[in-house]
Amino acid sequence: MAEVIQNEPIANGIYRMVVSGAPLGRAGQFHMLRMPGTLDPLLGRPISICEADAKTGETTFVYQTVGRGTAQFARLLPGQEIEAQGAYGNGFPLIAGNAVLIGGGIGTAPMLQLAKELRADAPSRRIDVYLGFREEAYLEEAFTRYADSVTLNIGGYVVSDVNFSRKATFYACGPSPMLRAAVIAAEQANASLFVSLEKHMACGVGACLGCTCQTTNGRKRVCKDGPVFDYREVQDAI
Amino acid sequence: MAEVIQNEPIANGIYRMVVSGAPLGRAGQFHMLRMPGTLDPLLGRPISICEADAKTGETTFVYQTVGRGTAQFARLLPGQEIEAQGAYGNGFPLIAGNAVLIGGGIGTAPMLQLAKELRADAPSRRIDVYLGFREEAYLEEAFTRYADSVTLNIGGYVVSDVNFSRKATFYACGPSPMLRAAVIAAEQANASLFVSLEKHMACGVGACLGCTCQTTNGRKRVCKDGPVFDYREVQDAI
Amino acid sequence: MPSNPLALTLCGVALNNPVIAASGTFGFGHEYAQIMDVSRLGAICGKGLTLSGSAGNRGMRVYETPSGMLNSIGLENPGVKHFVEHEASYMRTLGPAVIANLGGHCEEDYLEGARLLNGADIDILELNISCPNVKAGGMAFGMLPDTAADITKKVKAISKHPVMVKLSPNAPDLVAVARACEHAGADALSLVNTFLGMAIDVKKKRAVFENVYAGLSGPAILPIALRMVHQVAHAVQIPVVGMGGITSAEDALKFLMAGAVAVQVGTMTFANPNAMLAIIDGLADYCTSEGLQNLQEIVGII
Amino acid sequence: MPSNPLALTLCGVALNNPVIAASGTFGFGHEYAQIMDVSRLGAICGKGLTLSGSAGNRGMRVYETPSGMLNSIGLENPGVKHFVEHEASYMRTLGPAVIANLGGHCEEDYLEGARLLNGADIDILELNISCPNVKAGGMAFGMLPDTAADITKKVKAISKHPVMVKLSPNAPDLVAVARACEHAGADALSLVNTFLGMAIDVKKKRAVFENVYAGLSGPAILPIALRMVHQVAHAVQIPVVGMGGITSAEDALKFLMAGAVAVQVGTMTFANPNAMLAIIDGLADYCTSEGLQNLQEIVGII
Ligand SMILES: Cc1cc2nc3c(=O)[nH]c(=O)nc-3n(C[C@H](O)[C@H](O)[C@H](O)COP(=O)(O)OP(=O)(O)OC[C@H]3O[C@@H](n4cnc5c(N)ncnc54)[C@H](O)[C@@H]3O)c2cc1C
Ligand SMILES: Cc1cc2nc3c(=O)[nH]c(=O)nc-3n(C[C@H](O)[C@H](O)[C@H](O)COP(=O)(O)OP(=O)(O)OC[C@H]3O[C@@H](n4cnc5c(N)ncnc54)[C@H](O)[C@@H]3O)c2cc1C
Ligand SMILES: Cc1cc2nc3c(=O)[nH]c(=O)nc-3n(C[C@H](O)[C@H](O)[C@H](O)COP(=O)(O)O)c2cc1C
Ligand SMILES: Cc1cc2nc3c(=O)[nH]c(=O)nc-3n(C[C@H](O)[C@H](O)[C@H](O)COP(=O)(O)O)c2cc1C
Ligand code: FES
Ligand code: FES
Repeated sequence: MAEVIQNEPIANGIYRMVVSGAPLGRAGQFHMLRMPGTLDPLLGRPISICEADAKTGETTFVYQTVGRGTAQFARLLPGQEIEAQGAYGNGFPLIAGNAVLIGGGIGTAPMLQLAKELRADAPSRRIDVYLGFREEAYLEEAFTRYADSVTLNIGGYVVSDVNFSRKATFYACGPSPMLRAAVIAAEQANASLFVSLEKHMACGVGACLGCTCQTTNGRKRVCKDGPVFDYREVQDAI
Repeated sequence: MAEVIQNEPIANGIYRMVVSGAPLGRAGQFHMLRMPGTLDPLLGRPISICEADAKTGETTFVYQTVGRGTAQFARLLPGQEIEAQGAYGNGFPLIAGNAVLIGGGIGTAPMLQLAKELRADAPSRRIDVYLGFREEAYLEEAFTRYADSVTLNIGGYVVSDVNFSRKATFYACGPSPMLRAAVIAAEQANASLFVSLEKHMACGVGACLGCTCQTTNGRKRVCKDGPVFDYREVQDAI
Repeated sequence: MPSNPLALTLCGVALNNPVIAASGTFGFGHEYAQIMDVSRLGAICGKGLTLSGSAGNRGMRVYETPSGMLNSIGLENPGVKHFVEHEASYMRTLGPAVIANLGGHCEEDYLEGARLLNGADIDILELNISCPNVKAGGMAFGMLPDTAADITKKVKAISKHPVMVKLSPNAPDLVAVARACEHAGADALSLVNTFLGMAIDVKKKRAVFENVYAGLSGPAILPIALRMVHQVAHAVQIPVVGMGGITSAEDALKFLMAGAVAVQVGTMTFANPNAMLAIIDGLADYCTSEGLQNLQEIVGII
Repeated sequence: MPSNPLALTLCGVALNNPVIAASGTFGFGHEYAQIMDVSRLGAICGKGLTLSGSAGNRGMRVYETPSGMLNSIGLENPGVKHFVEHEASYMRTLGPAVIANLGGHCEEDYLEGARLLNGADIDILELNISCPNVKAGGMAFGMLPDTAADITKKVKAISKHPVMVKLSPNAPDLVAVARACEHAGADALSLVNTFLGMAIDVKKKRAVFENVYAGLSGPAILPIALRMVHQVAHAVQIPVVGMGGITSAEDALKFLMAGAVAVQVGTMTFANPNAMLAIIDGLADYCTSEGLQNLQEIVGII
């Protein structure tokens, strides 16, 4: 059981929740978050680690209220409990060299911890961040702590801001159309791109086979074998 | 939708919750309280009005955490919402003359608002309060505002403290064994006694027939025709 | 003036909207009339009646389960005669269409009940052959196609009101029962009544209900009820009224898309007396946002 | 040393306690072994196998409902051969008794699967004739007493392992199917598999699942599952393993009191991976507080 330390809106329908007591994870991993004491909602909601602070033991989530589960999270006040099971999933690989991070909407959340880890991993590497939002930006400030550049795109196509011919590893998380655009661009430029996928999940640990997808290496589970994949492996699944 | 103003333990497993925005009711009436945004628990929990303050518009409930619903209430913090449907039920009649109030355990709660209304109704009448608790007393202080005497009984039989031959109207709320003892005593003394009954409820308004009982005047619904009855009417149902 | 996009005709009866208070969850309207605007409902279905009335079952009658509830009311009711003399005319004053729900312990009960109801100003007779909480009769009539068809035909022969047969989700072959009732002349079908369930009091080491089994309703059953409504609506030509766990306009839309022309709402009214009004508002908003002339356009699109 | 009050024998196999991970909700044990102490379980039932394996169903596969979930996995599995060669021996290393769950699309699948499983070190074969999510076969075998008995008899004739037949709550006459399986030689029965349900995506105006219908599990179904276990346990002499929505030791006790000798837990493990361990602890506490020598004393007391 984790305890809510802070839980506040940072944009329209977007909340930032800091909890303590959740097992620490790393960039690209997620927790299954659940309201305690009720069987409805029943299943945990997969929410990415936006920041994990080993010193304080605190984990930060940034989430969008889209349905019943996330609406309940938004009602929580500091001091209340939330179940956080995890950290699940493989996480982003930290590839040597420069990095380009592309976040679309709420897909921005996992990119922050990734920027942080990439920076800690190699203080000298170049980190360029591209963030796309439909109407209102959030978290962009936080990226300036780790990134060499942060480019915002509001209302347009963030992928078109990115030069995929650069020598760098590309990381992307966001809605499917954005990922598909990134995949096409990466393919044309023969770039190395890692994408974080989303699927409806029940268990989050690889046991229920609710989230499997067809890959070039056979069927894989987004929750356990992913959510981060080399785009070449999952091109048909995006 | 009501808002929680205050919600704190006042004894072991006993909470006092003040809400604003609940329709005001009177002594002996109850609200169906429910957590918003979930379908489990599904049904409202009947909780008596312990105090209703027309000036502030606030209603106070005192409740015991016995199961899932009340456990959830105990987690609420000030500022959060709770659904309060009511006020339902008939409430206690304010009979002219002296009054003796008998509360057992959590059955003490509705007696407070009754003492308050009886006092407001006739500042000069005598109000004697008898409260029984298994281990730990609560609310007894609050009664001193309205009552001429407050007699506590911890671990024993509160009904045996009461002299039913006195000229007064008797009001009782508490567990069935206590009510049965009160009924026997009242019968022997030919006293006038009103009891508040408890039944598992679904609707709370008289529509589902989940809480009916056999009375001397045919079948009645505890939620709608009660929960307060002249004991002569419901002797077989206690 | 634009016409009402929620309007429909059910068994020849005009309803202002497809939201109906389910039998046994709304009394005869008195109680909720005191706390909400019942005139806005499409119809009200009264508590299940038996010929001579009943005090219902003994012991525990309602018990909460995860997102649902079990009930063992056992058709407590004042009898058909009392209904005809006192309740029907009261229900008429409320505004919504009036549906009488008729149960019975044996064929004669049903037939005599239907005969007496001819003297009442009601719009539809809902023939309840699916109550799981009465020992004799009740659900027994709704389990098999033959018995269901037989009682439907006989009631149809007597009743001057349109007859909507209420089906049991516990029937071994629900679709066959539905078809049999259609062939026997039913004007409409409603489903589902409650699912046979059980609760055990672990502390007391005994069944919670005196009848051991009781009827499960509420949001928990929605996915199964929706499947059954879909199956039945695709198997018969007569109108189907769907129910089972509906809590919101979205839930109601699911049943309509699955083939129901109207819905009933039961258990959710207990949790929130205004649920049906919110559903009606939500359906009206849906028509506006989808540009529907009439909500019936989406009936059965899945 | 006091004996273990939770111990029992099921089909001649000693279990440390009556809590079994349900098929399809625990993989073959790998995943949960990384996050909990799986050795404490009574038994683990592996994912449903088909002869040649399957990629499962397309489209949406899991969908939450009030206190429940629908799944349309469609028996995605690596095939019996892979299981025999790789998974069975791994499962043996975990500690709990090992149960293989065998599905099939036709009789030959089942029989060849059972034959291959003779080469695996498993304790019990759970014959899954109740999967609602495969188009051919699956649940079809479990709907009628005759077909259920027939496949049971044939698998029994081939299998060297005890056979526990897993029943479908969608069978028109569940008790008859149970009796038929008993007469056909089943060593035990397990129930319930999932209930056929449906979900509709109102925004997209289409069924959520490609197969339209899917299987409902979780706490929502507990009251119905409990009633079915009670009915079946009172109709047969062979052991019954109960399941459907169990979340707590109290829920498990309900199934035991209703007549199940052991329970399986599925969906709740998704919500809380440690739920089964908490249930085992709770059952042990119960034995202590009730002064039971063995938990089996309360089996079927209701
Ligand atoms: C690996 C992973 C990481 C994620 N990280 C984040 C994050 O950091 N911040 C954030 O806001 N959202 C994130 N999401 C999406 C988030 O899980 C859903 O928005 C959320 O589950 C919706 O729950 P709900 O109850 O509000 O919506 P409802 O629609 O009521 O949910 C119903 C069911 O559908 C599932 N569901 C609905 N939408 C999605 C979705 N987009 N993806 C997966 N399951 C869904 C829910 O989990 C639930 O089981 C992530 C999803 C995945 C798979
Ligand atoms: C008219 C009336 C007034 C009441 N006033 C108070 C009060 O002021 N303070 C207080 O603490 N309690 C009061 N109760 C009892 C209170 O309603 C129950 O303790 C509460 O419903 C338990 O809910 P739960 O979810 O915690 O328990 P659970 O056992 O999980 O509840 C399961 C179901 O059983 C019902 N239930 C359980 N116990 C009771 C009970 N004793 N009476 C009625 N239904 C029950 C619940 O409402 C729910 O539907 C009153 C009961 C009635 C009928
Ligand atoms: C307390 C209660 C009483 C009921 N009484 C009746 C009844 O008298 N006649 C009847 O046909 N159905 C009766 N029902 C069934 C409902 O009308 C409805 O079919 C069922 O509850 C499913 O709908 P829901 O999930 O919206 O409640 C009753 C249901 C409940 C919960
Ligand atoms: C995701 C999922 C997959 C399942 N797969 C199988 C399976 O392969 N074989 C089987 O016999 N039952 C399968 N089941 C059914 C469960 O074993 C169990 O019978 C059912 O879920 C009821 O128990 P529960 O409510 O505790 O989950 C599956 C259930 C779920 C939720
Ligand atoms: S969510 Fe269960 S396998 Fe991925
Ligand atoms: S609780 Fe419904 S009639 Fe009293």
